[in-house]
Amino acid sequence: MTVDVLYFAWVRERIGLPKEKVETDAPTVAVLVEELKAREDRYAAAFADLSALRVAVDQELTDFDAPLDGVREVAFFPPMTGG
Amino acid sequence: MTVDVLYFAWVRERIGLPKEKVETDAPTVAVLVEELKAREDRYAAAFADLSALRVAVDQELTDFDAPLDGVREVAFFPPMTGG
Amino acid sequence: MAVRVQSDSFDPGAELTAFAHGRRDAGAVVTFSGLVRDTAARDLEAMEIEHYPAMTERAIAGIEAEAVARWSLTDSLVIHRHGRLAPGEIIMMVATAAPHRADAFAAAEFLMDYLKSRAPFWKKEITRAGESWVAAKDEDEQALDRWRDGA
Amino acid sequence: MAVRVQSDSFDPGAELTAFAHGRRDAGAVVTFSGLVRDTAARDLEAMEIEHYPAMTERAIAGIEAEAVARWSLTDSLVIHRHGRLAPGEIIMMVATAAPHRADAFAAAEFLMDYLKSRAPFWKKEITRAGESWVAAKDEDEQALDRWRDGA
Repeated sequence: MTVDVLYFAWVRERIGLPKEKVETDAPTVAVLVEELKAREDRYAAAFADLSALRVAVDQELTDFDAPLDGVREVAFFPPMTGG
Repeated sequence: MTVDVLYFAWVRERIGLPKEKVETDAPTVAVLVEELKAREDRYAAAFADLSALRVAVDQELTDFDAPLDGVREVAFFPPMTGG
Repeated sequence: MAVRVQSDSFDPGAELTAFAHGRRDAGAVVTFSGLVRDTAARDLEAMEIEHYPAMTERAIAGIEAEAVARWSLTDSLVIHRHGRLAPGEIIMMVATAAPHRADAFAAAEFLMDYLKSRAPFWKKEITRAGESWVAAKDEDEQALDRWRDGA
Repeated sequence: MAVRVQSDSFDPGAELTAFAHGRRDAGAVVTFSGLVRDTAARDLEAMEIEHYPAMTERAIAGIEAEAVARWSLTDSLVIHRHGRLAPGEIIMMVATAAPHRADAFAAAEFLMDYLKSRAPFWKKEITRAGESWVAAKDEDEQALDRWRDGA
């Protein structure tokens, strides 16, 4: 399946783009992360410490165990600093 | 000595005036209250339940044991309802 | 730090605009505005607020000084009206400015709790059914307890 | 209940005036305004706020709905800006209206705590010395704990 993958803040800067389409059969976010890390060093660097990252699936905050079945959009970003 | 005695809210309404000069040698607020209660029924009614009253001496909140020596102004009123 | 006690109305929004203007040192501004609330029976005609002029400003300034001593505040403001007010009218306002939001919130709540029970104001409700003095609430007195051991 | 996410500036005072206007049912209105605070070195040139447009309004509306469910609120408002802001500029604002002050204060603090850590915004400080993303604070995450067991 094809998933829109979005990056924000320093994750976006480290990977070097805000958004890309990714072809994947990963069953969970965690497996998708492993596929991305295997691509290039900049991905490996961005995802080196998952405890420093948050993930949203279809615009809902979730965790790295979340299933990807039927999902259209996955976003990775650092802890939020609103307010 | 002569003391200005002020009344606020329902204490003022019950006694029927906002302010009066009182000649007293009472050593404390509590003794002054006893002198006032002995004057007339409206004073006795206003001061019947001291737990429902507050007192300020020279514009500072205090309690009924406060001494009156050198005091210029004593005010009696119900618990405050500001804000 | 400022205190204003007045019978004239005021616009809490205009006060907030002025209070927040040009602050580079305070990330957080909290305001509380108290409005005349209608009775449950929706028959309030007016609220009359009596105060003790010789004591009021000094009592409020004392409460403000304690807030400034307890929290890291950049500024604070208290405005309180007296006289006859219609339902929906502004009664009073508190504003606090601080580098951090926890201080701004805590100081505003502290000011409100002390103004409720320690500033010399008394409210009377005038309804079609008659007049009655607003009774002090036990919960307002209890609200002061939380500030007694350092917040 | 209203949510606005925008790059345009706004006047928190004008918002408070409009929010408080004509309320006979709410005695208490609380606002929080967040301003761009200068750095300790006083060299901040700008703050840039990035957000996740598809998610932002929905996330904030969800937080607001939870506040309305938990406290007795008459109304609430959240405005949050994104883009490039100068020191002293308004970043965001929360307003709550309630019959009683405890509800208005608690709901405003709850909204702030959740917006800080759960709304998809990221702040970057641009100083003469360079750029850096603002790190999330442990204390902001801990602030959420107090709402977990019923306030």
